Amino acid sequence: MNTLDFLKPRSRQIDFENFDDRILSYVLEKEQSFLTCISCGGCTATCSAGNLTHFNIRRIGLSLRRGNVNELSNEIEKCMFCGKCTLVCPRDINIRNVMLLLKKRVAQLKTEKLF
Amino acid sequence: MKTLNSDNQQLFDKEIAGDDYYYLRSCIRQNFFPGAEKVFLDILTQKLGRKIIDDEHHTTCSGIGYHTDIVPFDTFQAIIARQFALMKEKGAVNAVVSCITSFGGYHEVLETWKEFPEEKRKAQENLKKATGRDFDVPKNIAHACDIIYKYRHEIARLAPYKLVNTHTGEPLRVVDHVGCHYAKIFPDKAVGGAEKTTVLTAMIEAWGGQPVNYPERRHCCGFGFRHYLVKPNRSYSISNARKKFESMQPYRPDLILTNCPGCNMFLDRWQYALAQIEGKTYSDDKNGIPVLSYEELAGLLLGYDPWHIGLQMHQVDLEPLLKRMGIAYSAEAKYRNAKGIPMTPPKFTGCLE
Amino acid sequence: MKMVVQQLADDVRLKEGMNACMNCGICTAVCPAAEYFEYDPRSIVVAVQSGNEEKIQQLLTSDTIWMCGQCMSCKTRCPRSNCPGIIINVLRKVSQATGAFVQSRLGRQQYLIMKTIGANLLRYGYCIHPSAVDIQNHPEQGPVWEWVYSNREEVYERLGANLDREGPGAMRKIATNDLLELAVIFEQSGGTVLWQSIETHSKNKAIELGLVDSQGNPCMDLYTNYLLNEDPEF
Amino acid sequence: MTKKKHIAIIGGGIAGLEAGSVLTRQGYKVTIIEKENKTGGLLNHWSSLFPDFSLPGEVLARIQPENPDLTLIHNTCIESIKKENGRFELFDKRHLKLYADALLLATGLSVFDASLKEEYGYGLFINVITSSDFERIHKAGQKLLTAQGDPPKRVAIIHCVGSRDAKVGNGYCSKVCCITGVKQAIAISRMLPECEVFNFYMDLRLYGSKYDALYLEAQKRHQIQFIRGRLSEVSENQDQSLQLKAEDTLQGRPLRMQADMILLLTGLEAARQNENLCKNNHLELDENRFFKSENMQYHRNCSRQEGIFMAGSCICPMSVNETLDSARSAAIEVDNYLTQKER
Repeated sequence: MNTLDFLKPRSRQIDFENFDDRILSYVLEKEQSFLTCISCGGCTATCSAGNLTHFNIRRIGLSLRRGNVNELSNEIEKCMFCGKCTLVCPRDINIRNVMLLLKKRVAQLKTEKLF
Repeated sequence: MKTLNSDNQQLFDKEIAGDDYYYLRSCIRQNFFPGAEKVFLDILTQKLGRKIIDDEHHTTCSGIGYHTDIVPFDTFQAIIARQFALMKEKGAVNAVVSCITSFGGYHEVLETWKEFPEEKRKAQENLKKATGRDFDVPKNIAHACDIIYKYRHEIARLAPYKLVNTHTGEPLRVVDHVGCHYAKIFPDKAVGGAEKTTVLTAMIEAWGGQPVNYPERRHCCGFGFRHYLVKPNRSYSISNARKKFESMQPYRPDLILTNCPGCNMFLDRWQYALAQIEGKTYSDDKNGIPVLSYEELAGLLLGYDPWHIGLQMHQVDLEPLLKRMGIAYSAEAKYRNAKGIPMTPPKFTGCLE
Repeated sequence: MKMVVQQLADDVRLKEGMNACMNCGICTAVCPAAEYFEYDPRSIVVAVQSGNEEKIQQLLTSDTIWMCGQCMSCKTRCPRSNCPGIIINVLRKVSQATGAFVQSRLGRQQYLIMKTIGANLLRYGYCIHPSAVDIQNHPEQGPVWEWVYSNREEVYERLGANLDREGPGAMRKIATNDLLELAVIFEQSGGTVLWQSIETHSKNKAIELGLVDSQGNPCMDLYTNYLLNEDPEF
Repeated sequence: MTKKKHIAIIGGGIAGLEAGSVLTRQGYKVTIIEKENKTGGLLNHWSSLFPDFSLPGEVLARIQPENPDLTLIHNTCIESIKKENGRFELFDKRHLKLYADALLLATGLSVFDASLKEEYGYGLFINVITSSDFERIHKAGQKLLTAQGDPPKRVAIIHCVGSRDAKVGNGYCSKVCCITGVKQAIAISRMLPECEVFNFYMDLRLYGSKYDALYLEAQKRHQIQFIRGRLSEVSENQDQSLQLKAEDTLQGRPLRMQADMILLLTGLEAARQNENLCKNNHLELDENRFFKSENMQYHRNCSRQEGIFMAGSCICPMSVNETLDSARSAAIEVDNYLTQKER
């Protein structure tokens, strides 16, 4: 009924039951160290790309863990893979590798037209 | 399953005045369900033999304006002070409030006055200057549902009907929705408190029904004040209502019982709108889950004619529920005017044609 | 002009509504608005708590503060007894007093609300009146309401209501004298000042948007239409 | 030789026992008054200790004091204290009267009643349990099972239940729950390797030696997930599983999760009897209802009443090792007091 077209019911709640782990499981399989992230933001603070854009590695890590895959595919393009994040990580996570794997997996899903 | 029942009453044993009330009407209730306010007054005076003043001089409390921020707090306080002044002039000390937002508002103002007496002085001064009136703080403020709650057993004794499926003999499964401003702002002003509000479940139990808990019981109906009132914002409202319907659907409730005028209307209308948008209802039929307020339900059980108390104003048709409860009614009297002349009925009732 | 931080602090409701926040997110967790909008009451409280003039200015001109639906679910849960919903009221008040509200799409809608709910208030003595719930603007009300709306004299009469008539009862006509008292209360207690502020800033915004008549005066019909059709970002 | 001085200790938990053991070795006569029929206090109910998963029994075995100068009185609760001529008189309900030259309070603490936090549904929803319930299950060697008898596939552990919460009147941090949450998460994961475990926290206050290592182990080896956000409400689904709502505060988005079980990390409160003990003397409680120290930096074990001392978690929530340290330092304060009085 077109008179009700202005109504668009939706929710932006993180729903754990509809968790998209297609990227996370790929990353964790190859980079176990990502498990130990404590979201301290050290990576974001030192990030060169983040100094110039809204790119935020800590948030990417969280999006990865919450399965927000759509957000990830756009954001990862901004990373320059300089590796400074890995140097400062207090939990010694190879963050650069996490980002590389993320980018790889996104490309893979795109070729398979799963995005 | 353990249901929410009246077991933690002692924690929130709120004082509800027993007689000699002053009625404060609700903008939304009068507008959408005028029969509900009428039957409330009738039950109180005719069935229960209590006294209540229905004063023509009181106005809106302006709560909707206050919560959409076009009425300043000072003005809100002064308007509420005027209602109190009218009470004083009539010698009334027990306010009965029909609207949930008014109820929350009256308490917000009173709590503010307790903590900041200068605010009360300001309201006194504003009212005096504007109208020459003086006021006293009422002794007791109850929501109209508190009164029905207080006399629920008496109503059960007087009622020819029960919340029972007459075909199966089983109690009807009733979900409740408590208006946010009844319990969430001041939990100690609500029967049962904010988390396990029992004001409606106790009525359901007393009247033979089975109260059914559901995960989103405490979620807002979605009114959102400015979100419903401005047309392009209404998606907020319907989104939150949908969340509730989805949550209650698996429990297959026979009825939704509400205590808030706005919620009563929204839970009725949004079922229709959602059905039109998504092509589905949350009941087993095309009608939707019936929605009643506590006054309407009390009236029905006490044997009032459903069309005299305005149940034909609901979009979700009440007839299937009336049949289930074995309530005698005349289908053809539904759409008649006061003179008994038939009117053209609505295009359709329920959620889907 | 007072700093906005001071204007916020002057409102008694801020003292009521805000103790120190510990950023736990219990408010956002149950917030119906957070579920629908990019909205986070927790971060608003944190911004107000920071006392940072610039941050608060930003809030006053943003859509964010207009997203709260005033259900006050946040109040029940806060472990520090804060009430983010009331803090929002204070922010909105200052936003309207300073004119910041016209800088956001949702803020500008205050003009619409003033012209509907506000007008109802002083005209009828009610926030809502059946004649104001018209079918065109309320298609979601459905066919039964359409029937009520189109036959309201008869329908209300049958239910013992007293629509637009003198004496007590539902939807009765509020007596002229009572309406007058309401209007004087508005005048006396700051309601009128607020409306003037909304009116003036909205008119200026209309001019800024080029929504003017042939004499260059703001055309508020065009402005209303503009507000109702502004593209929602959500 | 002068007659041995007598010290009364209220509370036979580990603080009272350890202090009693030290004091008798120093040559005093000690009477410990315990309200239960068994000493050891709360430690009797715990299954394992953080951060090393050692057994509470090992601690209890080491501090059971055996000394002819030590008397244990069970099943008695001291209701009031009176000071007369420099000595203390202690009374219980049945008018037991005890004299002492010095008094040591080791009343410990009690666990927050989680049902008071109504929005979490403890006592109403059958699959909501507390950290104490978990210790009991674990200690009995049972497996964690839902009320329906299945191993849970997902457990959410909730921090700060009854701690840092003005709504329930506890404005302070109970200090040991965060690490208990990590410990119990690991215990669940060991018990049920298939089970997903989430911790919902506000701040992770892992203050002790080796605690952070346990956190790392929880993440690395057990894949336990930590979400920063305080639980707002729990609701029960039709199948008695639970729905919870919190904010993922690091993302700034509300989050909804279904869980088979919810484990509430209940906070710790001062023992209720403390209020009685403060009557008719100069003892004072602090704002959190624990005993107030004369000076919280320098004289933590000394009360506001001369001759009355405190040990362990009647001062504030403490871990086991801190409690034992506190008991020993209290013993030194008692000794100092009695020796100085002698001169």
